Amino acid sequence: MNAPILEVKHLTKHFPLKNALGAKTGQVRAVDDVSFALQKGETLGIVGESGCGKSTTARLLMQLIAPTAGDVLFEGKAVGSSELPLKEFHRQVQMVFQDSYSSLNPRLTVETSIAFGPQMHGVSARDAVVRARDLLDRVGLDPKRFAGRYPHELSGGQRQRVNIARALAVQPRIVILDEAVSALDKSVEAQVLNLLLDLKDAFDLTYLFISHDLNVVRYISDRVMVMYLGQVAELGETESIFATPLHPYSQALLASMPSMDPDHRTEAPPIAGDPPNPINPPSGCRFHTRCKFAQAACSVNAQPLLAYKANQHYVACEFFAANAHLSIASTEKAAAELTEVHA
Amino acid sequence: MNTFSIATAEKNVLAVEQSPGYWSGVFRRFSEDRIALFAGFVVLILVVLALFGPWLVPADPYQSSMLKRLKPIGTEGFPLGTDELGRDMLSRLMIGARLSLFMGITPVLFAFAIGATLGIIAGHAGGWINSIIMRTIDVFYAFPSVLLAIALSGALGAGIGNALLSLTLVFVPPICRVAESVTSQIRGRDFVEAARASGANAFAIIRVHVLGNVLGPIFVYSTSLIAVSMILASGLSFLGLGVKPPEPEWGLMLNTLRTAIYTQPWVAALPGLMIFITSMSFNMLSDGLRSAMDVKQ
Amino acid sequence: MNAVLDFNTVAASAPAAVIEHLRVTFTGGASPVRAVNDVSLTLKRGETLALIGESGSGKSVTLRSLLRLHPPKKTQISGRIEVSGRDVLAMNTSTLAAFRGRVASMIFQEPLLALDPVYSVGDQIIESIQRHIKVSRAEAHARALKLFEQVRIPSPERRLAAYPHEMSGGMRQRVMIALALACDPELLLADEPTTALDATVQIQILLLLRELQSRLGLSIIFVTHDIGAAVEVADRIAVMYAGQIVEEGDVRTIMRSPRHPYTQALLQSRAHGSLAKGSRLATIGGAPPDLANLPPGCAFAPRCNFADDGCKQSEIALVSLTPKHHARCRKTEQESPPSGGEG
Amino acid sequence: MILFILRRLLLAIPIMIGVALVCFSLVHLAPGDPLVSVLPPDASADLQKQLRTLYGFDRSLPEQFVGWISRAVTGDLGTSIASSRPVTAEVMKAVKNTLILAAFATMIGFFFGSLFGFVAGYFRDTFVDKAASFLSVMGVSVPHYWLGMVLVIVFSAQLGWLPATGMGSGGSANWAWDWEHMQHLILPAITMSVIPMGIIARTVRALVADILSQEFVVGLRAKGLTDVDVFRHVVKNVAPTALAVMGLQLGYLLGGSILIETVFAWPGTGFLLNSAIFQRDLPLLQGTILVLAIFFVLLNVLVDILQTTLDPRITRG
Repeated sequence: MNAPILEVKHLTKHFPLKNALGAKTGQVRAVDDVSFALQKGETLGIVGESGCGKSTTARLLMQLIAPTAGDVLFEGKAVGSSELPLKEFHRQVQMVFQDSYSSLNPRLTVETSIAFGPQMHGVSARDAVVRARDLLDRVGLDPKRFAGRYPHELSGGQRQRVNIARALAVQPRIVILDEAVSALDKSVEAQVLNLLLDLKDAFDLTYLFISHDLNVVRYISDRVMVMYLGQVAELGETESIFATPLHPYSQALLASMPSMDPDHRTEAPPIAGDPPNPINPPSGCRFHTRCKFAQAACSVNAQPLLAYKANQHYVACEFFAANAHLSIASTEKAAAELTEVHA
Repeated sequence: MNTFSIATAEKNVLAVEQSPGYWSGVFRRFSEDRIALFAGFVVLILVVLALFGPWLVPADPYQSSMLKRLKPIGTEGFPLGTDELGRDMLSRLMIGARLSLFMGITPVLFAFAIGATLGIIAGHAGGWINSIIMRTIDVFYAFPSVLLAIALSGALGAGIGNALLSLTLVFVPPICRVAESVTSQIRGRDFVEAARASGANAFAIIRVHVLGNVLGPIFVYSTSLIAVSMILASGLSFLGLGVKPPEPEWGLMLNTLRTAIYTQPWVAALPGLMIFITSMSFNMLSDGLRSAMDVKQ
Repeated sequence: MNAVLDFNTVAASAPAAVIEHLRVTFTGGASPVRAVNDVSLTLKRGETLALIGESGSGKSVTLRSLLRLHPPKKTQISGRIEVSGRDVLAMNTSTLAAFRGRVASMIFQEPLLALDPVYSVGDQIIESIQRHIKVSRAEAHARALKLFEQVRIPSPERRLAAYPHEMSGGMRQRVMIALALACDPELLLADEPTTALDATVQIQILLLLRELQSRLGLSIIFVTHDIGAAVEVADRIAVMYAGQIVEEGDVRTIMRSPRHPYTQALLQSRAHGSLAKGSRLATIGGAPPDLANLPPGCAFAPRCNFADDGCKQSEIALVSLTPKHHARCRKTEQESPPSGGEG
Repeated sequence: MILFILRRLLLAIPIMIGVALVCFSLVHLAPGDPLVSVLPPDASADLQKQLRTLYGFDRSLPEQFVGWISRAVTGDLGTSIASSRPVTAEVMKAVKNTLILAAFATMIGFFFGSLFGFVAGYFRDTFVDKAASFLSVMGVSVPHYWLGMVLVIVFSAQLGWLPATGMGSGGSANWAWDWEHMQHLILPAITMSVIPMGIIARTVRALVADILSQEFVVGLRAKGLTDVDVFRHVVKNVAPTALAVMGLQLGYLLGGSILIETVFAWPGTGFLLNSAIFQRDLPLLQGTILVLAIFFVLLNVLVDILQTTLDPRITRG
């Protein structure tokens, strides 16, 4: 296997909580020991519900907030080291935010916003404008009509196209898309998703695609990472995850998708209650409080990601650790059992 | 060093439709606000009086006469009467605009420069820099403004310079607080994060992304302080802590005419009316600016 | 408990809701915005109708008109609205106030915004009960407690004393439902009640609504942009575009044989499981029309692949394809209607 | 909640120390010798030295500050140079008189301010709103010392209905709850109430307009509440902030009464301050300002605590 373009090792972010007198009373474990790698040219989807740490992960990757622990390596070089200064890293990795309006400066025209990044990397003002207009064209906005406009004169979909152009303006190799299509109407979402696929081919990009929408993640991703309360629950190739979800949480999440078939509606909610608060999360496996299969050990042990099926599919679950002595074939049986019991 | 100068970059790479910018929208909304326009007109007249007063006055504002003391409004030759030393009220009120406006506006200008700088730095930097600046500001904020102005002037002694100094110190804390709060709001917006993520340094971010969004609100807030400053500055002179006689300044005139409220009450009240009109105009102007800039987008 | 109001004696046989030629125009801005243009609907008793459409399609405006919640000074409403045989547009202020929350009540999208932040949730429910039913505070409290149990809020007694911001999103939406059911309404209006919720919570709320509907015999109008949510709860679906209902029929018909090009495009533009990897999503070009400046003919014509000049000339009438299936499209009458939809 | 109060008080301590430092510096900002006003022009070097030691001016500044502040904590603010009486007693008596005036003014201002604010907020963008808003702009724009003069001209000089100056007849400096003293209170209290009236009106208008545009008001109407019920909700939402603004205004009036007290010759802190300044009575000036500023800081703390208690979003959030 090739060396990954981006590697994340034990990334952790804890926000301390203080009481009125400033004494520490606990911490929000927003991201807790998350490791994964991004292969060149792939799209890795991150799914999870609010509070699972997917957006914090994105901001940590972009170095917008400082991690409590852990490393980010770009092509094997530690980000922020003398080998790879932050500024150079930011030329390689860019991000598109969810709120298309808040992520554009309301006082700048569209082309000025897009041209800002390249100029910070030494491109002349004139060349940056040329590049901005070229990019507007590439994202489907006629530069003649749109270059001189202000954000409030654009629709949500158009603004998100501008944000994509802005991210591409420094010619990055990785783009992190943090809920980039979530705020859009379905018909516009489809347009932007198609655009993202085209741009990926055209510019040879690698995507980290963060979303709560399983359908969209399934559509666009090569691999999927499921997060729960700041930790990775499961990671694997998209089809493998959607066909054989191993982690009880992944199973519940998939089963929570509306059926789309009027004759086979969902009978009972796959899981009760709301996701717990990431403040002082449950001990052991964080999902054990809501898990149907939880055993005594689950509240004590937190399992790391375990490889399942030739290193392509990983799951963090006591069930699979307990049956670790089983051959791979019987583990598969176990997964099927889990799935059956659940269905 | 990169220079960020799209404005000067050649626009003609391609003929582009240029949208009217934010400020032209502000100008249009402001020009549709009749109350604000009227207030602006009044302020304009006062500014003209302040600048060209000496050439406009009908009589010498310093010329006193024991015989013509405290004439009523409508006296021939003295349309607004005379003061306790027999000087022409109309001329003194007109030329009074010069010192009164100067004393009212200058402290706010100084305070805007100092307060906005400190506030933007504190708001953008956050952390311990923010703490040091804002906690110091808090101490000055812990004095009611009138008390602080009078205490400082009282300690420093009467005089224009001391009054300006103490008024500036009074207005720095509120402007700094507003600047800090709008800046930290802007700092939290995604476009500032995006700018950081594009590799820009703090200086470029402040210049391109922060200033354009915060200077407007801070400026509008500061203009609303001009009204307060007018009242306070004249108040200092009224107490004898600001401008010294015989200079014509409305607050001081009000003070010296106070003894005449039983003999020529309406003449005595005139300087105060001028302060009132000025302060009211600045308030309405500031309100109009604020609503012209407050766009729901 | 259920003190009989004169409302309950009126026309028990009348449909739950009838809307005829509803037009809603907002006149607050620079030019009038025609948010709803000639909408007619009938909701049978005990039926759940989903009103689906993208933002700006007029679905929420239609829903809010049923309670006349739009600011009266800035809104022109014409047409006819009847709820259980009562003419809503003819009501005076006090009749309207007695009608709201009693005969028809509403669930909002964002309970955090729709509940008063400075009153405990219990107080807000008790207030609603005592407003409409002559009971003591203790009786109202007991009823609120029962409602909380009914919507399955754990430790209900403690939760009654909580303030909205102290609860999780799912719990708040349950509170909202309890509040809406406080006075045994006949008609429940749900305005995107699950849009702001996480996937695993959304399905719980949808199933709760479905269960309450059948247990209490409620009539529900459910507004959503999520077809999946509509399929889970609705008997019938009405699709809205630019302030008009473009297609209406029972869930199976709409899902299996949609006839209006917009409905077809909407269904096809969704990213979904059966989509082949790497295939592109079908998209609708262009953007929805400006409601302040509507085109004369079919509002969808500028974006429609099947439109001809005839579509752009005059308003299109609703065509009955079967007694229970209607589409507002000239092309459905013709020999070969646009085919499609996902099987 | 107790933690919160404790924290709020702790936070106030460094501010109070800062305030004390500023008050102390005032004396040393002053040009010239602080003794100049008490010394006879022909004072012998010996007498000068004696007085210098007496007032502590011969020690180093930090020493003087520590000495001054440690005495201040025990309630000893030194001796007035002009009157040779203890500063604390003079200030406290004046504070009481100012407090009476400021409290009345705040109440009047709060009543009319809330009234105008609610009316304007409820009838937003109508003529009523414009009229109420105009009144409140007038409130914050009027030079109150001039308004005081005008009121004296009209009600004392012209109509003769009310006394022009003083707190009671014959220059009484002791307040009593009788008609005589109340008559003296009316004009200064009304004059003083104009600014809080304007500020409270503007705050309340903005709050009411904001609340009425929120979704929960639609929610309240959707459950069948009448306008009266909705009004009750609006009031409960507005109250914490409105009361906080009122509390702060009381503080501003306490410290900012000097101009009005000068116009009406009201024997309060402002009057005291005025004479301290013009007699260059620095210990009195220092002491008065310190007491007023500390009052203001404590009032801020109190207001914060009150607001927190009233608003469940802060208390329990």
